[in-house]
Amino acid sequence: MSLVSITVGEADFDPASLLAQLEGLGGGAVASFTGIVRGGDGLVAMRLDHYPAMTEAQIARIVEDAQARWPLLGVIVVHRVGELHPGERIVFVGTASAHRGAALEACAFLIDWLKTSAPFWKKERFADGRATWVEARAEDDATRDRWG
Amino acid sequence: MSLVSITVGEADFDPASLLAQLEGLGGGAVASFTGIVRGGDGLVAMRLDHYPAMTEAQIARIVEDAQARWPLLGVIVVHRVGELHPGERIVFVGTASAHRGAALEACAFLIDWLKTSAPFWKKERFADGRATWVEARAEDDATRDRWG
Amino acid sequence: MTAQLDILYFAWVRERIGKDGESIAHPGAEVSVAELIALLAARGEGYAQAFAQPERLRAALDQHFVPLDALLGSGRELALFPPVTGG
Amino acid sequence: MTAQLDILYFAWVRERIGKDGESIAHPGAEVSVAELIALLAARGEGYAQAFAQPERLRAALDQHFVPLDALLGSGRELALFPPVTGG
Repeated sequence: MSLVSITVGEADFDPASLLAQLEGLGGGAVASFTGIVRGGDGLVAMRLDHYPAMTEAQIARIVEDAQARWPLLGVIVVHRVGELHPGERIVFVGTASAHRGAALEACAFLIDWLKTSAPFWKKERFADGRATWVEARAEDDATRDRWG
Repeated sequence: MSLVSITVGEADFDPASLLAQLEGLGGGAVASFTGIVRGGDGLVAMRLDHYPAMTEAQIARIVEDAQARWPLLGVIVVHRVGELHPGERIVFVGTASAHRGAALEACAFLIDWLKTSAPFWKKERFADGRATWVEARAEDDATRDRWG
Repeated sequence: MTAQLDILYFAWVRERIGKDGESIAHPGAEVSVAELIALLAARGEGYAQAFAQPERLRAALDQHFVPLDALLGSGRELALFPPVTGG
Repeated sequence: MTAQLDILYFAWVRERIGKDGESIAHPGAEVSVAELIALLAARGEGYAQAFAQPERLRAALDQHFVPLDALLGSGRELALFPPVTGG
Protein backbone atom coordinates (compact mmCIF):
# COMPACT_ATOMS: atom_id res chain seq x y z
CA MET A 1 0.00 0.00 0.00
CA SER A 2 1.26 3.41 -0.81
CA LEU A 3 -0.15 6.85 -0.11
CA VAL A 4 -1.90 8.50 -3.04
CA SER A 5 -3.54 11.86 -2.51
CA ILE A 6 -5.02 13.90 -5.35
CA THR A 7 -6.71 17.22 -4.75
CA VAL A 8 -8.18 19.58 -7.33
CA GLY A 9 -9.79 22.74 -6.05
CA GLU A 10 -9.63 26.48 -5.53
CA ALA A 11 -8.01 26.44 -2.09
CA ASP A 12 -4.34 27.16 -1.53
CA PHE A 13 -2.28 24.41 0.08
CA ASP A 14 0.56 24.13 2.54
CA PRO A 15 3.62 22.44 1.01
CA ALA A 16 5.01 21.91 4.52
CA SER A 17 2.20 19.65 5.66
CA LEU A 18 2.29 17.78 2.35
CA LEU A 19 6.03 17.22 2.69
CA ALA A 20 5.56 16.13 6.30
CA GLN A 21 3.12 13.43 5.14
CA LEU A 22 5.64 12.17 2.61
CA GLU A 23 8.55 12.31 5.07
CA GLY A 24 6.59 10.14 7.48
CA LEU A 25 6.27 7.17 5.11
CA GLY A 26 9.59 5.57 6.05
CA GLY A 27 11.40 6.11 2.76
CA GLY A 28 14.75 7.81 2.57
CA ALA A 29 13.83 10.19 -0.22
CA VAL A 30 11.18 12.87 -0.70
CA ALA A 31 11.05 15.04 -3.81
CA SER A 32 8.69 17.88 -4.59
CA PHE A 33 7.83 20.36 -7.28
CA THR A 34 5.77 23.49 -6.73
CA GLY A 35 4.55 25.58 -9.63
CA ILE A 36 3.82 29.24 -9.01
CA VAL A 37 2.14 31.92 -11.14
CA ARG A 38 4.93 33.96 -12.64
CA GLY A 39 4.47 37.72 -12.84
CA GLY A 40 5.97 39.92 -15.53
CA ASP A 41 4.66 40.99 -18.95
CA GLY A 42 1.85 42.81 -17.17
CA LEU A 43 0.13 39.64 -16.01
CA VAL A 44 -2.59 40.52 -13.54
CA ALA A 45 -4.28 37.18 -13.02
CA MET A 46 -4.69 33.73 -14.44
CA ARG A 47 -7.81 31.62 -14.53
CA LEU A 48 -7.58 27.87 -14.53
CA ASP A 49 -10.53 25.96 -15.94
CA HIS A 50 -10.80 22.22 -15.87
CA TYR A 51 -13.09 19.30 -16.73
CA PRO A 52 -14.37 18.41 -13.28
CA ALA A 53 -15.80 15.00 -14.09
CA MET A 54 -12.51 13.89 -15.66
CA THR A 55 -9.71 15.74 -13.89
CA GLU A 56 -9.11 13.67 -10.79
CA ALA A 57 -9.56 10.37 -12.63
CA GLN A 58 -7.07 11.47 -15.27
CA ILE A 59 -4.52 12.53 -12.64
CA ALA A 60 -5.05 9.16 -10.95
CA ARG A 61 -4.16 7.44 -14.25
CA ILE A 62 -0.96 9.49 -14.49
CA VAL A 63 -0.10 8.57 -10.89
CA GLU A 64 -0.70 4.88 -11.69
CA ASP A 65 1.70 5.18 -14.62
CA ALA A 66 4.32 6.61 -12.28
CA GLN A 67 3.73 3.85 -9.72
CA ALA A 68 4.20 1.25 -12.45
CA ARG A 69 7.58 2.76 -13.32
CA TRP A 70 9.07 3.52 -9.91
CA PRO A 71 8.79 1.98 -6.43
CA LEU A 72 6.92 4.80 -4.73
CA LEU A 73 5.80 4.95 -1.12
CA GLY A 74 3.66 7.99 -1.70
CA VAL A 75 2.44 10.51 -4.24
CA ILE A 76 0.64 13.77 -3.48
CA VAL A 77 -0.73 15.93 -6.27
CA VAL A 78 -2.55 19.20 -5.68
CA HIS A 79 -3.73 21.27 -8.62
CA ARG A 80 -5.56 24.52 -8.11
CA VAL A 81 -8.28 25.91 -10.35
CA GLY A 82 -10.07 29.24 -10.52
CA GLU A 83 -8.54 32.71 -10.29
CA LEU A 84 -4.84 32.88 -9.35
CA HIS A 85 -2.47 35.82 -9.06
CA PRO A 86 1.29 36.20 -9.53
CA GLY A 87 3.18 34.57 -6.70
CA GLU A 88 0.38 32.15 -5.89
CA ARG A 89 0.93 28.41 -6.00
CA ILE A 90 -0.73 26.52 -8.87
CA VAL A 91 0.43 22.95 -8.50
CA PHE A 92 2.29 20.67 -6.12
CA VAL A 93 3.71 17.25 -6.89
CA GLY A 94 5.43 15.33 -4.10
CA THR A 95 6.84 11.82 -4.10
CA ALA A 96 8.38 9.52 -1.51
CA SER A 97 10.50 6.47 -2.15
CA ALA A 98 13.29 4.45 -0.60
CA HIS A 99 15.43 5.61 -3.52
CA ARG A 100 16.33 9.18 -4.42
CA GLY A 101 16.35 8.48 -8.15
CA ALA A 102 12.81 7.09 -8.00
CA ALA A 103 11.51 10.05 -6.00
CA LEU A 104 13.15 12.65 -8.25
CA GLU A 105 12.33 11.01 -11.56
CA ALA A 106 8.73 10.26 -10.62
CA CYS A 107 8.29 13.88 -9.52
CA ALA A 108 9.57 15.15 -12.88
CA PHE A 109 7.47 12.57 -14.75
CA LEU A 110 4.31 13.59 -12.90
CA ILE A 111 4.66 17.30 -13.56
CA ASP A 112 5.57 16.70 -17.21
CA TRP A 113 2.45 14.58 -17.68
CA LEU A 114 0.20 16.90 -15.67
CA LYS A 115 1.23 19.74 -17.97
CA THR A 116 0.37 17.90 -21.14
CA SER A 117 -2.21 15.27 -20.24
CA ALA A 118 -4.58 16.55 -17.59
CA PRO A 119 -7.65 18.58 -18.57
CA PHE A 120 -6.71 22.07 -17.38
CA TRP A 121 -6.74 25.28 -19.39
CA LYS A 122 -5.15 28.57 -18.40
CA LYS A 123 -6.38 32.00 -19.40
CA GLU A 124 -4.13 34.96 -18.68
CA ARG A 125 -5.38 38.47 -17.99
CA PHE A 126 -3.05 41.42 -18.49
CA ALA A 127 -2.91 44.98 -17.16
CA ASP A 128 -3.74 46.40 -20.61
CA GLY A 129 -7.03 44.50 -20.63
CA ARG A 130 -6.02 41.63 -22.90
CA ALA A 131 -7.13 38.17 -21.85
CA THR A 132 -5.76 35.22 -23.77
CA TRP A 133 -5.83 31.46 -23.49
CA VAL A 134 -2.35 30.06 -22.98
CA GLU A 135 -1.22 28.06 -26.00
CA ALA A 136 0.06 24.55 -25.46
CA ARG A 137 3.77 24.32 -26.23
CA ALA A 138 5.23 21.61 -28.47
CA GLU A 139 8.26 21.75 -26.17
CA ASP A 140 6.13 20.46 -23.28
CA ASP A 141 4.95 17.53 -25.39
CA ALA A 142 8.56 16.77 -26.31
CA THR A 143 9.58 16.88 -22.64
CA ARG A 144 6.80 14.46 -21.79
CA ASP A 145 7.62 12.17 -24.69
CA ARG A 146 11.19 11.67 -23.53
CA TRP A 147 9.69 9.39 -20.86
CA GLY A 148 8.92 7.00 -23.71
CA MET B 1 21.88 37.98 -8.27
CA SER B 2 20.48 34.74 -7.09
CA LEU B 3 19.96 33.32 -3.62
CA VAL B 4 22.54 30.78 -2.50
CA SER B 5 22.30 29.40 1.00
CA ILE B 6 24.52 26.57 2.26
CA THR B 7 24.28 25.27 5.80
CA VAL B 8 26.24 22.42 7.36
CA GLY B 9 25.54 21.64 10.99
CA GLU B 10 23.94 19.44 13.59
CA ALA B 11 20.61 21.27 13.81
CA ASP B 12 17.45 20.01 12.16
CA PHE B 13 15.83 22.28 9.59
CA ASP B 14 12.36 23.22 8.49
CA PRO B 15 11.72 22.38 4.82
CA ALA B 16 8.67 24.64 4.88
CA SER B 17 10.60 27.82 5.59
CA LEU B 18 13.24 26.84 3.04
CA LEU B 19 10.58 26.27 0.39
CA ALA B 20 8.95 29.57 1.32
CA GLN B 21 12.24 31.38 0.64
CA LEU B 22 12.49 29.73 -2.77
CA GLU B 23 8.83 30.38 -3.61
CA GLY B 24 9.35 34.07 -2.92
CA LEU B 25 12.02 34.57 -5.58
CA GLY B 26 9.60 35.24 -8.43
CA GLY B 27 10.27 32.10 -10.47
CA GLY B 28 7.52 29.78 -11.54
CA ALA B 29 9.20 26.59 -10.41
CA VAL B 30 10.52 25.31 -7.10
CA ALA B 31 11.92 21.80 -6.71
CA SER B 32 13.20 20.11 -3.58
CA PHE B 33 14.73 16.91 -2.37
CA THR B 34 14.85 15.81 1.26
CA GLY B 35 16.93 12.84 2.36
CA ILE B 36 15.89 11.02 5.51
CA VAL B 37 17.60 8.33 7.59
CA ARG B 38 15.95 5.06 6.62
CA GLY B 39 15.24 2.55 9.36
CA GLY B 40 15.27 -1.20 8.85
CA ASP B 41 18.03 -3.80 9.14
CA GLY B 42 18.28 -2.95 12.83
CA LEU B 43 19.72 0.51 12.24
CA VAL B 44 19.75 2.42 15.51
CA ALA B 45 21.65 5.55 14.54
CA MET B 46 23.92 7.04 11.97
CA ARG B 47 26.83 9.38 12.54
CA LEU B 48 27.84 11.83 9.86
CA ASP B 49 31.40 13.09 9.94
CA HIS B 50 32.72 15.74 7.62
CA TYR B 51 35.78 17.84 6.82
CA PRO B 52 34.74 21.16 8.33
CA ALA B 53 37.33 23.36 6.63
CA MET B 54 36.37 22.02 3.22
CA THR B 55 32.72 21.08 3.33
CA GLU B 56 30.95 24.37 2.70
CA ALA B 57 33.47 25.48 0.08
CA GLN B 58 33.08 22.19 -1.77
CA ILE B 59 29.28 22.43 -1.69
CA ALA B 60 29.62 26.00 -2.99
CA ARG B 61 31.64 24.67 -5.95
CA ILE B 62 28.91 22.12 -6.71
CA VAL B 63 26.29 24.90 -6.53
CA GLU B 64 28.38 27.02 -8.91
CA ASP B 65 28.48 24.11 -11.35
CA ALA B 66 24.70 23.89 -11.19
CA GLN B 67 24.34 27.65 -11.71
CA ALA B 68 26.57 27.42 -14.79
CA ARG B 69 24.28 24.77 -16.28
CA TRP B 70 20.81 26.07 -15.43
CA PRO B 71 19.27 29.54 -14.98
CA LEU B 72 18.60 29.36 -11.26
CA LEU B 73 17.04 32.04 -9.10
CA GLY B 74 17.95 30.28 -5.89
CA VAL B 75 19.64 27.27 -4.38
CA ILE B 76 19.39 26.15 -0.77
CA VAL B 77 21.47 23.26 0.54
CA VAL B 78 21.34 22.02 4.11
CA HIS B 79 23.42 19.03 5.17
CA ARG B 80 23.35 17.75 8.71
CA VAL B 81 26.27 16.17 10.55
CA GLY B 82 26.57 14.38 13.88
CA GLU B 83 24.27 11.72 15.29
CA LEU B 84 21.03 11.07 13.39
CA HIS B 85 18.27 8.54 13.94
CA PRO B 86 15.82 6.78 11.61
CA GLY B 87 13.19 9.19 10.37
CA GLU B 88 15.39 12.25 10.86
CA ARG B 89 16.25 14.50 7.94
CA ILE B 90 19.83 14.37 6.66
CA VAL B 91 19.90 16.67 3.67
CA PHE B 92 17.78 19.21 1.81
CA VAL B 93 18.34 20.55 -1.67
CA GLY B 94 15.96 23.18 -3.00
CA THR B 95 16.05 25.09 -6.27
CA ALA B 96 14.04 27.90 -7.83
CA SER B 97 13.92 28.85 -11.48
CA ALA B 98 11.61 30.37 -14.04
CA HIS B 99 11.61 26.96 -15.74
CA ARG B 100 10.45 23.68 -14.26
CA GLY B 101 13.07 21.64 -16.11
CA ALA B 102 15.86 23.79 -14.73
CA ALA B 103 14.57 23.55 -11.16
CA LEU B 104 14.04 19.78 -11.32
CA GLU B 105 17.26 18.92 -13.11
CA ALA B 106 19.41 21.17 -10.95
CA CYS B 107 17.88 19.63 -7.84
CA ALA B 108 18.74 16.11 -9.06
CA PHE B 109 22.22 17.24 -10.14
CA LEU B 110 22.93 18.79 -6.75
CA ILE B 111 21.94 15.74 -4.73
CA ASP B 112 23.84 13.41 -7.07
CA TRP B 113 26.99 15.50 -6.65
CA LEU B 114 26.55 15.99 -2.92
CA LYS B 115 26.42 12.21 -2.53
CA THR B 116 29.63 11.60 -4.39
CA SER B 117 31.69 14.77 -4.16
CA ALA B 118 31.24 16.44 -0.79
CA PRO B 119 33.38 15.38 2.16
CA PHE B 120 30.87 13.54 4.35
CA TRP B 121 31.19 10.05 5.77
CA LYS B 122 28.41 7.99 7.34
CA LYS B 123 28.85 5.42 10.06
CA GLU B 124 25.88 3.21 10.86
CA ARG B 125 25.22 1.69 14.28
CA PHE B 126 22.96 -1.35 14.57
CA ALA B 127 20.90 -2.90 17.36
CA ASP B 128 23.26 -5.90 17.56
CA GLY B 129 26.18 -3.61 18.40
CA ARG B 130 27.81 -3.51 14.98
CA ALA B 131 29.01 -0.12 13.76
CA THR B 132 30.21 0.12 10.19
CA TRP B 133 31.25 2.86 7.81
CA VAL B 134 28.93 3.07 4.84
CA GLU B 135 30.69 2.01 1.64
CA ALA B 136 30.54 4.34 -1.33
CA ARG B 137 28.52 2.82 -4.16
CA ALA B 138 29.78 2.69 -7.73
CA GLU B 139 26.13 3.18 -8.73
CA ASP B 140 26.18 6.66 -7.16
CA ASP B 141 29.28 7.59 -9.16
CA ALA B 142 27.58 6.35 -12.31
CA THR B 143 24.46 8.39 -11.53
CA ARG B 144 26.60 11.48 -11.04
CA ASP B 145 28.62 10.81 -14.20
CA ARG B 146 25.52 10.80 -16.39
CA TRP B 147 25.57 14.59 -15.96
CA GLY B 148 28.75 14.54 -18.10
CA MET C 1 -36.12 6.19 -27.11
CA THR C 2 -33.24 7.78 -28.99
CA ALA C 3 -29.85 7.77 -27.26
CA GLN C 4 -28.44 11.14 -26.33
CA LEU C 5 -24.88 12.39 -26.57
CA ASP C 6 -23.82 15.02 -24.04
CA ILE C 7 -21.27 17.40 -25.52
CA LEU C 8 -19.08 19.56 -23.30
CA TYR C 9 -16.98 22.53 -24.39
CA PHE C 10 -13.96 23.96 -22.60
CA ALA C 11 -11.70 27.02 -22.82
CA TRP C 12 -11.97 28.97 -26.11
CA VAL C 13 -14.22 26.32 -27.64
CA ARG C 14 -16.73 27.11 -24.89
CA GLU C 15 -16.27 30.86 -25.30
CA ARG C 16 -16.73 30.84 -29.07
CA ILE C 17 -19.80 28.62 -28.96
CA GLY C 18 -21.13 30.55 -25.99
CA LYS C 19 -22.18 27.60 -23.91
CA ASP C 20 -20.71 24.93 -21.63
CA GLY C 21 -22.33 22.11 -23.51
CA GLU C 22 -25.49 20.61 -24.87
CA SER C 23 -27.24 17.31 -25.47
CA ILE C 24 -27.87 16.08 -28.98
CA ALA C 25 -29.42 12.95 -30.46
CA HIS C 26 -26.59 10.44 -30.69
CA PRO C 27 -25.40 10.63 -34.32
CA GLY C 28 -24.48 6.94 -34.43
CA ALA C 29 -21.73 4.58 -33.27
CA GLU C 30 -19.94 4.68 -36.63
CA VAL C 31 -19.60 8.46 -36.64
CA SER C 32 -16.12 9.71 -35.75
CA VAL C 33 -15.36 12.64 -33.49
CA ALA C 34 -14.02 14.55 -36.50
CA GLU C 35 -17.23 13.90 -38.46
CA LEU C 36 -19.31 15.11 -35.54
CA ILE C 37 -17.16 18.25 -35.31
CA ALA C 38 -17.89 18.91 -39.00
CA LEU C 39 -21.62 18.51 -38.34
CA LEU C 40 -21.47 20.85 -35.35
CA ALA C 41 -19.51 23.47 -37.31
CA ALA C 42 -22.60 24.00 -39.49
CA ARG C 43 -24.74 24.98 -36.50
CA GLY C 44 -23.92 28.67 -36.63
CA GLU C 45 -21.35 31.42 -36.43
CA GLY C 46 -19.91 30.56 -32.98
CA TYR C 47 -19.64 26.90 -33.89
CA ALA C 48 -17.97 27.72 -37.19
CA GLN C 49 -15.37 29.82 -35.35
CA ALA C 50 -14.78 27.23 -32.66
CA PHE C 51 -14.33 24.43 -35.18
CA ALA C 52 -12.64 26.31 -38.04
CA GLN C 53 -9.32 24.51 -37.42
CA PRO C 54 -10.09 20.98 -36.27
CA GLU C 55 -6.35 20.24 -35.95
CA ARG C 56 -6.33 22.64 -32.99
CA LEU C 57 -8.96 20.57 -31.16
CA ARG C 58 -8.65 17.70 -28.74
CA ALA C 59 -11.37 15.38 -27.49
CA ALA C 60 -12.30 13.13 -24.61
CA LEU C 61 -14.96 10.45 -24.92
CA ASP C 62 -16.54 9.32 -21.67
CA GLN C 63 -13.69 11.12 -19.89
CA HIS C 64 -10.80 9.46 -21.70
CA PHE C 65 -8.70 11.32 -24.25
CA VAL C 66 -9.30 10.02 -27.78
CA PRO C 67 -7.89 10.97 -31.19
CA LEU C 68 -10.24 12.85 -33.49
CA ASP C 69 -10.63 9.84 -35.77
CA ALA C 70 -12.05 7.77 -32.91
CA LEU C 71 -15.59 6.52 -33.42
CA LEU C 72 -18.27 7.66 -31.01
CA GLY C 73 -19.35 4.05 -30.43
CA SER C 74 -21.59 3.80 -27.40
CA GLY C 75 -20.00 6.88 -25.83
CA ARG C 76 -22.35 9.11 -23.88
CA GLU C 77 -20.18 12.16 -23.11
CA LEU C 78 -17.93 13.90 -25.60
CA ALA C 79 -15.77 16.85 -24.57
CA LEU C 80 -14.14 19.15 -27.13
CA PHE C 81 -11.37 21.54 -26.16
CA PRO C 82 -7.98 22.99 -27.11
CA PRO C 83 -4.74 21.24 -26.10
CA VAL C 84 -4.45 21.31 -22.30
CA THR C 85 -2.25 23.82 -20.48
CA GLY C 86 -2.22 22.86 -16.82
CA GLY C 87 0.67 22.34 -14.44
CA MET D 1 62.67 26.95 8.86
CA THR D 2 61.38 23.71 7.41
CA ALA D 3 57.92 23.79 5.87
CA GLN D 4 55.28 21.72 7.59
CA LEU D 5 52.54 19.60 6.08
CA ASP D 6 49.35 19.20 8.10
CA ILE D 7 47.79 15.81 7.51
CA LEU D 8 44.15 15.15 8.38
CA TYR D 9 42.45 11.76 8.64
CA PHE D 10 38.73 11.07 8.34
CA ALA D 11 36.34 8.14 8.86
CA TRP D 12 38.01 4.71 9.11
CA VAL D 13 41.39 6.17 8.21
CA ARG D 14 41.15 8.27 11.36
CA GLU D 15 39.94 5.33 13.44
CA ARG D 16 42.67 2.95 12.31
CA ILE D 17 45.45 5.49 12.84
CA GLY D 18 43.88 6.58 16.09
CA LYS D 19 44.19 10.32 15.57
CA ASP D 20 42.54 13.18 13.68
CA GLY D 21 45.76 14.33 12.09
CA GLU D 22 49.33 15.41 12.61
CA SER D 23 51.95 17.79 11.30
CA ILE D 24 55.04 16.45 9.58
CA ALA D 25 58.04 18.04 7.92
CA HIS D 26 57.00 18.67 4.33
CA PRO D 27 58.41 15.74 2.35
CA GLY D 28 59.02 17.87 -0.75
CA ALA D 29 57.08 19.37 -3.64
CA GLU D 30 57.96 16.50 -5.98
CA VAL D 31 56.54 13.84 -3.69
CA SER D 32 53.14 12.49 -4.74
CA VAL D 33 50.23 11.81 -2.43
CA ALA D 34 50.64 8.08 -3.13
CA GLU D 35 54.33 8.22 -2.22
CA LEU D 36 53.56 10.01 1.01
CA ILE D 37 50.93 7.37 1.82
CA ALA D 38 53.59 4.69 1.36
CA LEU D 39 55.89 6.58 3.74
CA LEU D 40 53.13 6.97 6.31
CA ALA D 41 52.22 3.27 6.09
CA ALA D 42 55.60 2.44 7.62
CA ARG D 43 54.89 4.46 10.75
CA GLY D 44 53.26 1.62 12.68
CA GLU D 45 50.47 -0.89 12.92
CA GLY D 46 47.51 1.53 12.73
CA TYR D 47 49.03 3.31 9.73
CA ALA D 48 49.73 0.02 8.01
CA GLN D 49 46.09 -0.98 8.45
CA ALA D 50 44.74 2.38 7.31
CA PHE D 51 46.91 2.42 4.20
CA ALA D 52 46.99 -1.28 3.32
CA GLN D 53 44.83 -0.71 0.22
CA PRO D 54 45.73 2.67 -1.22
CA GLU D 55 43.12 2.20 -3.99
CA ARG D 56 40.47 2.58 -1.29
CA LEU D 57 41.77 6.02 -0.32
CA ARG D 58 40.89 9.45 -1.55
CA ALA D 59 42.72 12.73 -0.92
CA ALA D 60 42.22 16.47 -0.75
CA LEU D 61 45.14 18.88 -0.96
CA ASP D 62 44.51 22.32 0.49
CA GLN D 63 40.81 21.40 0.55
CA HIS D 64 40.45 20.39 -3.09
CA PHE D 65 40.04 16.77 -4.16
CA VAL D 66 43.15 15.47 -5.96
CA PRO D 67 44.03 12.10 -7.47
CA LEU D 68 46.58 10.03 -5.56
CA ASP D 69 49.26 10.65 -8.18
CA ALA D 70 49.06 14.41 -7.60
CA LEU D 71 52.27 16.03 -6.37
CA LEU D 72 52.24 17.74 -2.98
CA GLY D 73 53.75 20.89 -4.49
CA SER D 74 53.47 23.78 -2.09
CA GLY D 75 50.38 22.28 -0.48
CA ARG D 76 50.06 22.82 3.25
CA GLU D 77 47.11 20.61 4.19
CA LEU D 78 46.57 17.06 2.99
CA ALA D 79 43.48 15.09 3.98
CA LEU D 80 43.26 11.31 3.53
CA PHE D 81 39.95 9.47 3.73
CA PRO D 82 37.74 6.81 2.17
CA PRO D 83 35.36 7.65 -0.68
CA VAL D 84 32.70 10.04 0.56
CA THR D 85 29.19 8.89 1.50
CA GLY D 86 27.14 11.98 2.19
CA GLY D 87 23.75 13.03 0.88
